[in-house]
Amino acid sequence: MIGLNHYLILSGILFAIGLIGVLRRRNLLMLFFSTEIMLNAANVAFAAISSFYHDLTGQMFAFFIVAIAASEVAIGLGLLILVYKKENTLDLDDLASMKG
Amino acid sequence: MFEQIAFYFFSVLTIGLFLVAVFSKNVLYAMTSLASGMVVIAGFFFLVGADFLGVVQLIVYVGAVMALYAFGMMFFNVTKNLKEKTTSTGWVLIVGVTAALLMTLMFLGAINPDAIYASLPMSDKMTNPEAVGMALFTKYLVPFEVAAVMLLIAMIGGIVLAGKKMDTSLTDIKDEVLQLKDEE
Amino acid sequence: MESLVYIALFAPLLSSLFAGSFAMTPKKQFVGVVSSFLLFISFAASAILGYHLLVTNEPIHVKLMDWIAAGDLNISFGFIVDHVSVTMMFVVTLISTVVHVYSIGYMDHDKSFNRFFSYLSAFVFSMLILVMSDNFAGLFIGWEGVGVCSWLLIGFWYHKADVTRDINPSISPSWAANEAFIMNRIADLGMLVGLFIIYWNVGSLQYDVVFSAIPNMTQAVLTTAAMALFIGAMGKSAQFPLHTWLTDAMEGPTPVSALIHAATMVTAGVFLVIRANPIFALTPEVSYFIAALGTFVAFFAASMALVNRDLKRIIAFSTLSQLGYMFAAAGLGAYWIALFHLGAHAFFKALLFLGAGNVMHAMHDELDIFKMGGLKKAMRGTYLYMGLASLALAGIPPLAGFFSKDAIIETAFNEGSLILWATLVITAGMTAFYSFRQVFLTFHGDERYHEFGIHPHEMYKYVLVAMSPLAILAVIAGFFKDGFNDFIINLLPNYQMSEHTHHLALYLGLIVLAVAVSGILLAYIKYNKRLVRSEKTENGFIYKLLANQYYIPVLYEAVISKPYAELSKLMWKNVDMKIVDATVDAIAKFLYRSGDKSRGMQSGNLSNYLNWMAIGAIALLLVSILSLIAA
Amino acid sequence: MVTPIQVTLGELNLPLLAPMLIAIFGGLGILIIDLIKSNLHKSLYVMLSLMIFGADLFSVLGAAQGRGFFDLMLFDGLSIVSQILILIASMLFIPLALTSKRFHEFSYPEFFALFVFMVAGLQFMVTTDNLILIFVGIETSSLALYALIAMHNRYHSFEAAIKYFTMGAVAAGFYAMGSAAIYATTGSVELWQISEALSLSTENSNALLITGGAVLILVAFAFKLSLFPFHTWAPDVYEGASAPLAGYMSIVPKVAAFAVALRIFSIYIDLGIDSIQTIILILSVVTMTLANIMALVQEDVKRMLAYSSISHAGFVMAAIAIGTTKASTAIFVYYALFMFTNLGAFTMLWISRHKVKAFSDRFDHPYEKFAGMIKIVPMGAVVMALFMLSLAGVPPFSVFWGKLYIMSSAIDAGYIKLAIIMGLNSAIAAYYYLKLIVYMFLREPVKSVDIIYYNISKPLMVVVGIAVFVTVGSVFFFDKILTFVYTMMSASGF
Repeated sequence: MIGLNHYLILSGILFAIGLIGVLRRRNLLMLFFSTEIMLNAANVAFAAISSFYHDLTGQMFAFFIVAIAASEVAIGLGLLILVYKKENTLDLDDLASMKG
Repeated sequence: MFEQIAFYFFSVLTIGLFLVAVFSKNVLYAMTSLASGMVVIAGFFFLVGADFLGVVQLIVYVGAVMALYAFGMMFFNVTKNLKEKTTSTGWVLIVGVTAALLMTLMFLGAINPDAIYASLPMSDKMTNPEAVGMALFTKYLVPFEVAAVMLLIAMIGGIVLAGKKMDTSLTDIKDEVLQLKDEE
Repeated sequence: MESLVYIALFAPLLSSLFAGSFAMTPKKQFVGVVSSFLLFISFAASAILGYHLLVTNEPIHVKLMDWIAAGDLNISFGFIVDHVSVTMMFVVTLISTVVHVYSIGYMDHDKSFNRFFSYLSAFVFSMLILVMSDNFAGLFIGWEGVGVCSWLLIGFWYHKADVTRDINPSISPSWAANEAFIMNRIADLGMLVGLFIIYWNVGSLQYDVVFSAIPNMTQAVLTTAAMALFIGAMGKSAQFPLHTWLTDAMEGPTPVSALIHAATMVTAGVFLVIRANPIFALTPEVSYFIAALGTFVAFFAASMALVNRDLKRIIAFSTLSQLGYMFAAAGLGAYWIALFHLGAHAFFKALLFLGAGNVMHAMHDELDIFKMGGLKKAMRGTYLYMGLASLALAGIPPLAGFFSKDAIIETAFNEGSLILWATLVITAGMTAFYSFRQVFLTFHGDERYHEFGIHPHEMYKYVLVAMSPLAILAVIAGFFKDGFNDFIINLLPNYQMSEHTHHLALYLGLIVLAVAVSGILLAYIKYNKRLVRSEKTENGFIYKLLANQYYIPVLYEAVISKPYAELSKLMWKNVDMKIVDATVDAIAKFLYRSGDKSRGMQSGNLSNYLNWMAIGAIALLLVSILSLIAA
Repeated sequence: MVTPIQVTLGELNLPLLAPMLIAIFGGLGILIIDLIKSNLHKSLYVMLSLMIFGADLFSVLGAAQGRGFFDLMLFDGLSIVSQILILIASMLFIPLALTSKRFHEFSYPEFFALFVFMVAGLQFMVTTDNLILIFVGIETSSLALYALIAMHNRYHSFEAAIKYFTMGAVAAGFYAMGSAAIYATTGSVELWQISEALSLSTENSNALLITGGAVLILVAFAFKLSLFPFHTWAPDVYEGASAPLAGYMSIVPKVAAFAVALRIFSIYIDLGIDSIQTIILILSVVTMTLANIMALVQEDVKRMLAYSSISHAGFVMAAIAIGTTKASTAIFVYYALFMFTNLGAFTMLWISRHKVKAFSDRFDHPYEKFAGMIKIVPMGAVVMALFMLSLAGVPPFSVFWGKLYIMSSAIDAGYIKLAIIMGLNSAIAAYYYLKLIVYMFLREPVKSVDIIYYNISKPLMVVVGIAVFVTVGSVFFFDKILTFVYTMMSASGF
């Protein structure tokens, strides 16, 4: 029988994969992909808990996470376009003018 | 039995796809596997009975978000293979595996669903979309409206930031020069 | 009424900040005017509060906030306007207002005009905190505040260079300022000990709480506390042996001398004894010591004033002497008389100092009275003021000084301590002598200043007008004695003469009067016509002893300052440089280096930041797991 | 069959929404005005925004405390206090758009609309105890903020916005995951139910999941509050953003985040879950110390102020761990006082902002710029020195009272060591604030500084004047603020 724990552990692993991507990627676009994975991991957990508890709240949370992810993409792409226009690159390592 | 098979199948699939998305050097592969991973996640939603959420996942994520990314990718002219100096894989794996272990440890413990009191109980009388609609337009009406404002902000922000007006910066140009421009 | 309390208290602060904001800019007349006006507002508020108290007889207690509420230590930042503090407020703000206006004229040509007003108002603010606080902690803050302000003001002309004692007995303004500050710090230590003793035993520094807890304290504790508090009072009120700073403090601008070293700050010690009267009333030994010391200082200071040639120093010595009178009264239990003398003295002493300032102004900063004489023609108004103030100081009826001083001498008689009484009577005669010696030498006789090519001129009109309230009060303050008595006994213990003394009051008064008048006569005979200097007297032992202030400053220097300087040098070379400095340097260097090291974390690379974030999150999770395992 | 749900308007408690609705409709109004007639002068939008915030503040003060909208909204003392702070700071910020020189962001009416929307988002964030609405509120305000930063339109500000955005997105992931963990243990996303469920939880319930969820959420808030090691964005973002926005960021989003963090973590601390309390304490101590040390070595005043703001946030974070009513009060009293001084200091930087980096290749406000300021603009130097002294915690200026109150609340609760560390940190901090004073008063001006008052205008002077007034006059109304906040806090049970 598949229990809630199975889903939650899956969600945790997906979250870790997202985290790995965040750590590893140096290209901004790829980095944004990884944050999407993290949010999706949470969504899996919410949907699963929701169904196991027979409670709609989890699904509600998941909806709003989807909405938030969509909004983030819009602002994030806007920022990327700005940087790209100025620098012609999306590499993180070129984006370190402020430090110290 | 079906549920078990489906779960494990989907699990392996998502983990694999997302790993490709994270590790692939080829942008197209990464992108495609991310999109397919999202589709599989919609599969999970159907599996746990959150039909409407699954549909939303397909439409918003796979439809809108991934399309946006695809457009972005074309705009940025990202070549097929990324010339990316990635952080050393060993280090990333250590951190990632530790994180995964900790998460697993966290979610491994006993959870007793019977002790939980559902604040928005699902009833058998309503289909999932009906129930979702009911919840969204009563209890969660305010967040729904705020989310609308948030999308509006994202839209305005996106338009402003990507707009042509940002090409010349009033911040960098001296005021005397601006004066001349105004008079022209 | 509460808002009036705040207005009275904070108007000087506002004035100080206002003047301070112009501190670095050249002189601006309006700074002085605005400051004076704000001080006047403070005075008006104090006067209204005084009237309110007179009519309703209800002290006003305001609590600004819980000032220090740390653990069990709970000191509320409260102010009380009761009979004692309102008297002090009235005196302080009145004199401050006059002095502020006076300073507009006096500091006219000083390039640090604005800065001066800032300091002066800050001083008034500190003084008001001192008198209005409803607890010992606030009193101590004000106490330190006036110390700092007086340091700033005495050393106001800090750019003057050091000279030897022969040329200038106080060496230089900055030296005098440091001396005043250090001596006060020594005494403050005593006071701090007293406060700690009280806090240790009572658990509060609130006046009312402390005083109501007195019955539970042992005699030994009370005596120690009273002693320690009095040591603090001795420093601020320049009692022997901590008196040398007061005359040296005359290095400051004259308005400062008038305000700080006559009317307000130096009376803080007396104020403390009066405030803490429930403690002192129960410690008769300490009280008697205070009375005896006060009497001694009265005589001691007067003796030094007899031969001094410096106009301001004579007045300073007379201040010392009068403070001695106040302590004598307070020590004998006649607190209200001490307070009354404090007020009356403040008026005529401020007047005297401001008059001296006028003379100094006219004489181009020359202070040697042997070089003056016959100034009355050129300076009618000042002559009138100084004459009036000297009459008051000498204790000639019906001026203020007579009533208050006579009451103190009578008290000494009433207490049966005939030695004190006799000393005080003789001192009264000496007071009369030296004050008129100074008046005659300055204003009467031959015009000796011509030799030095000085053309004296009278002070600005408005300055003289501004001084008039003080003159009026110096004349009439004595008539309010009975009224003040009725007013103040609501708070202070009433002190009345016994039947026996009461009988003799007229005769006692006549004796004092006779001694005083003979002192004036003696001065008249000796100095009215012209200055006759006799080599023999001036080379005599006693004259030399007095003129050199009993050699006490020299002694202090030889016994304390010099060895201390040597020791400090030694400490500096061996201990400070090698250990303390090195440690401080090492700490600073360590901090700086670790700052530089941790900068590496801020590499500017987003990927690095994200790594930190992930590591942080994992570390936090690990910590929570470990603490769960440990639990 | 769908059963209609019966709700009366009274139960909905519509007036609770009034403040946020004013802001949202105000923002829409600005957009519509721009549609009708474009190229209107920015001062119109400044006035409009001020009016919106004024009306907003008015309705916040007028609204009755209580719950509404299916108990989703929670309008309690905490929410009122933080909304007042948010709105006052916003009203101080908006006039800073009226500089004498032109800067890119203020040429957009959208800037003002986004700003007003952001404030609405922050208000939602503090006016609920539902994790969903908190999340949506956070994201609404953050997304607007990212755009506002980037609209300054120069390379540094893009970099700042990207850094802030990316880390913010990751933090959002942590928040979502943490909420999922909490939801898994308690079956609810409403804090009062979570609190109930946690207090009922038994020995064999999953303790790791309980703390783990809290820790994940803590990561998200530590990011928002710039606590070590999640603070790394702050110096760069403050440097890249325009000075007023940096000042605003150092206060307003943090006030909101503190309000929510207090709501969430007080549950754990009240239940005696030590690990959470320990973690918060460690974060707080490390943050204030490390940020102080790093501020020591800064060459740029704005960056120094950024690190100082981080340190102040760490200082205040300790109050959450202390957990008494006094400590919760201290958070907002501290920010109420810190707000004026810090905004004032950043406004002074804004006044001295040149379009070209005249003094250094890298920095806008290096220390050298302020050398000898007393000789060039004496009043400005005195005002700046006043702000520095206040930030250093010199009595009787405003921040001193805040510091004193936090430290006394620590001592009251028995955290003597914490209070000592706080004291030591204040001592270190005094060094770098005084460094600026030394530069301003004792150094000779470098280069020919024609005008430091480059960007000055009447509105900016008014803002600085208000800041000075509060900084200096705080002695007089500190106790009033204290009593108000204290009653509000104790009424809402914190």
